[in-house]
Amino acid sequence: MTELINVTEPDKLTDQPEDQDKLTEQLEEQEYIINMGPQHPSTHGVLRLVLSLKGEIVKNIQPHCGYIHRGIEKMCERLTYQQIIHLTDRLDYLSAHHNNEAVCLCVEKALEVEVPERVKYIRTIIDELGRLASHQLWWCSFGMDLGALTAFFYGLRDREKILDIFEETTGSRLLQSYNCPGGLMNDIHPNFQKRVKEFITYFRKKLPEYDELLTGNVILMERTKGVGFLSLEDAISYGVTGPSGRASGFACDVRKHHPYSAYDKAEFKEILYTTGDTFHRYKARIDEMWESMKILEQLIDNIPEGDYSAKMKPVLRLPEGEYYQRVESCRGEFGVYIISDGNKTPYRIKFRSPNFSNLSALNIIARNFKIADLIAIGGSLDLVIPDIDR
Amino acid sequence: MNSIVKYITDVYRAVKSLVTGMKVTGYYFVHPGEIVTQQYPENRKELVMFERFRGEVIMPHDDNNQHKCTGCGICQINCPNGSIEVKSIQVETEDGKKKRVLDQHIYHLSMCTFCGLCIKTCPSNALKFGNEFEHAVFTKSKLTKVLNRPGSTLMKGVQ
Amino acid sequence: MTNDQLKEKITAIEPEAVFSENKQYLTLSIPKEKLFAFAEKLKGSEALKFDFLFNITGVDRQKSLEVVYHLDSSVYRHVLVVKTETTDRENPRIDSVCSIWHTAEFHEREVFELFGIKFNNHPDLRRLLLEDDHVGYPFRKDYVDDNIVQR
Amino acid sequence: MKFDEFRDNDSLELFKKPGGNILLTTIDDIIDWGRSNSIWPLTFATSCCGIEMMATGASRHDFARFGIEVYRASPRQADVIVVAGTIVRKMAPVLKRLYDQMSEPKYVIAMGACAVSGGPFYYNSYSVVRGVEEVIPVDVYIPGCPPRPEALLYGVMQLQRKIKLETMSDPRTADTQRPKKEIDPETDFNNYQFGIR
Repeated sequence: MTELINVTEPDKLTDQPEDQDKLTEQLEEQEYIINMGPQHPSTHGVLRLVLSLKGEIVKNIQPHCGYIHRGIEKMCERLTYQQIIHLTDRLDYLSAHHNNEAVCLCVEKALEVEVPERVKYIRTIIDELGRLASHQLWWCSFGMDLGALTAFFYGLRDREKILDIFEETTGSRLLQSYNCPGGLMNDIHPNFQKRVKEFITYFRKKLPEYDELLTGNVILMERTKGVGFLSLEDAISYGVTGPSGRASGFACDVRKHHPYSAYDKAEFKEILYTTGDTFHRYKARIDEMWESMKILEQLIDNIPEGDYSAKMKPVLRLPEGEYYQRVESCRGEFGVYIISDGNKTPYRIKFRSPNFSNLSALNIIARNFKIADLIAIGGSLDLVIPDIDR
Repeated sequence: MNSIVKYITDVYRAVKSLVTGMKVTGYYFVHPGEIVTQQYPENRKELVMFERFRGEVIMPHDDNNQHKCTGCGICQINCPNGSIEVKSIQVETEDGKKKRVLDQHIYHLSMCTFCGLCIKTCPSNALKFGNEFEHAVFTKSKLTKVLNRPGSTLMKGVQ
Repeated sequence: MTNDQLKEKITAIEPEAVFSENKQYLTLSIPKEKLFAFAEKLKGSEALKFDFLFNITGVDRQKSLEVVYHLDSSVYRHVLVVKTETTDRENPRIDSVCSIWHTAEFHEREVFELFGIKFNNHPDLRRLLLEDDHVGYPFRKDYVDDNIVQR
Repeated sequence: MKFDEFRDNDSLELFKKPGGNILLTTIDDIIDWGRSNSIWPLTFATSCCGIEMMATGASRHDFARFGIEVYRASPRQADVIVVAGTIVRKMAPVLKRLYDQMSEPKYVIAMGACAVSGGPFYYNSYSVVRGVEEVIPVDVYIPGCPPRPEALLYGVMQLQRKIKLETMSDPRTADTQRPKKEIDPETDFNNYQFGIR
């Protein structure tokens, strides 16, 4: 979709070469507006970007969201806390378990319920498995955005192994709905620990393949190194969290700084880079996969015995007040803010979605880079659109 | 001179990174044992879902065509998206008392999100997840089901 | 830093802040006229350094419209909740904090769209989520829409 | 798969057209065979079901075995639009336009609860379209939230069966996509399919 180009006083321009030059000059000075999306393969969903271009250079990006705005927060005001869980799955479907966990932790905090240790461990393990699955999917689609189709098949091949673990224990591949306030829906499957350990040994062999296939590739290097810088000040000011923010040096890992569940019992490194370009956003996620495997290895053998759920009343009424819970989802900091008026439904619930803030920084990251680089930058931010729109 | 050297190193680097990548794909090319593709319609008999797999909600019946659902409607209240409608009727028992029993347990598969709240909260364990996943149909109304079989009655001893 | 120490420091820079009870985070409310100056102090002060705004929530309190800011410090890791409210439901106006924390730009656009609170000095106050011809503010408690099927 | 192993065969019977002469039916068979084995989908995914659609196209399940591997980014080159995910009121005009831009014959698969009926967003949501059939006619409904890749493959096989019933003498248009006899669950309770298994 183009904006009408109106050249000042077009009647006076003739076919003379100098006039033609003037016309070209005037045209070059104007910005060319194009629409990207809402149905575009590289926006990873239904995001619409209105770009102002000068030649090939992106001058301004205006994201238009809302193509999947479902009003989940408003719907939640009519649902009980147990029922909310199934809607939070559908916000950021790649970190479904993290979103569930945030709501459950918030409700448990409000009711001052102490969940059994076993629940904490299992939640953390499933969190990390989910993070691995999400980063694998991101790796596939990032490769595909840059034209490496092989990555798509290799990444999803390994992801299926995690989904099998999920399916065996929780009963669903993608949207598990495994958490409930007070604990878990059911206990882990007897095969769970064996399968996770098998997966770690398998994936430790496969992850170096990712590097061989894509990380060292000259095309990827050329397209990502030195492209799309985000400085530390901007990262903090725009609230860019998750691996995208940590690539700029913003130490924002909630697992480390405000630990929840069993993260305080595991040793892991917060991945920090300082450059903040597309390549380091890529690298931060690859490194996070290694760290996730480390956490899994530490916890998987130490799951304590006990109940899989605390005793909860069938109808939960949160005491009047305000509660906030932050968790680290796959794309950054996810937060749940519940305002309760003492009823069985929340008065107001707000989900702080990481992608929403990450998207707001897209304009300053991609500005003054070429339009082809925008694909790489957008891919490296790893946006999930339903999480933005909610 | 410098540019020529740079050009040649660039070409070398590009070819090298390409070969590294091809090595991985080449390995899988000559190892057909690592094929992961499953032949879906042909392997239907061997394809067993995990026991916890959530394909649909079913109401198990025993050999005497009896189920455990009392028609209390707790699943209907707990369902977050209204995919369950419980229709119960008043009947007169042998000793002359009036009692509510289940008439139709209507389940909208088209709206179900398989959250499991109905099954978890059911006081008499009347519902269960089924492993069937082949549900694709041509008309939407086929996705609305009545879970209790025709003529079925309440199992003895279930309150 | 504990919440009490934080409370002392904040009272020092803004005596008008009214603290409210919250077990988790230090919560305070501030008149909307003072919000912008107070926010600037929160970010600028070396001892507080609230440089990471992680959440803005609009709340419809029925009598008034409230905006809640969740602030974090990337240096000290302390958290503060700032609230401000306006009783004008017809034409609510609150100062924008966009120039202090850039992330507020999107969050304020969302609050504007869903609650109808206008933010003064916002660089680009447009609709973000709903279609252009949407009437009403859906997150207000008195919002009615014929398309909703109630359950 | 054998005919009897499929579900919803009685709806399929409704689509059957009266036969023509031998030559025409043979040509019909050839065309339908070609069409049904090369349905190219449009890259259209709005939410969760899109991820399962990607998984279907990947190594484990491999869409390509059905001749539908080529995801087209442009609607003009696509034959089937798999509506994978929620459609909200802002997206509905875009979806309609995409559908209109596709060339005949075009098919629609509604994948997942949101596309079939609005699913979890049927009640209380102010912006969700309750089922994609309010916008465009749908050929095959695949329930599930999200349906597993095998379920999508099964849905595609159902679509292939439907394509194989087409004839040249009575070409497919948007009006003929719906079955002649609609079952209304509100009025006709006896037509509920009894879940006997």
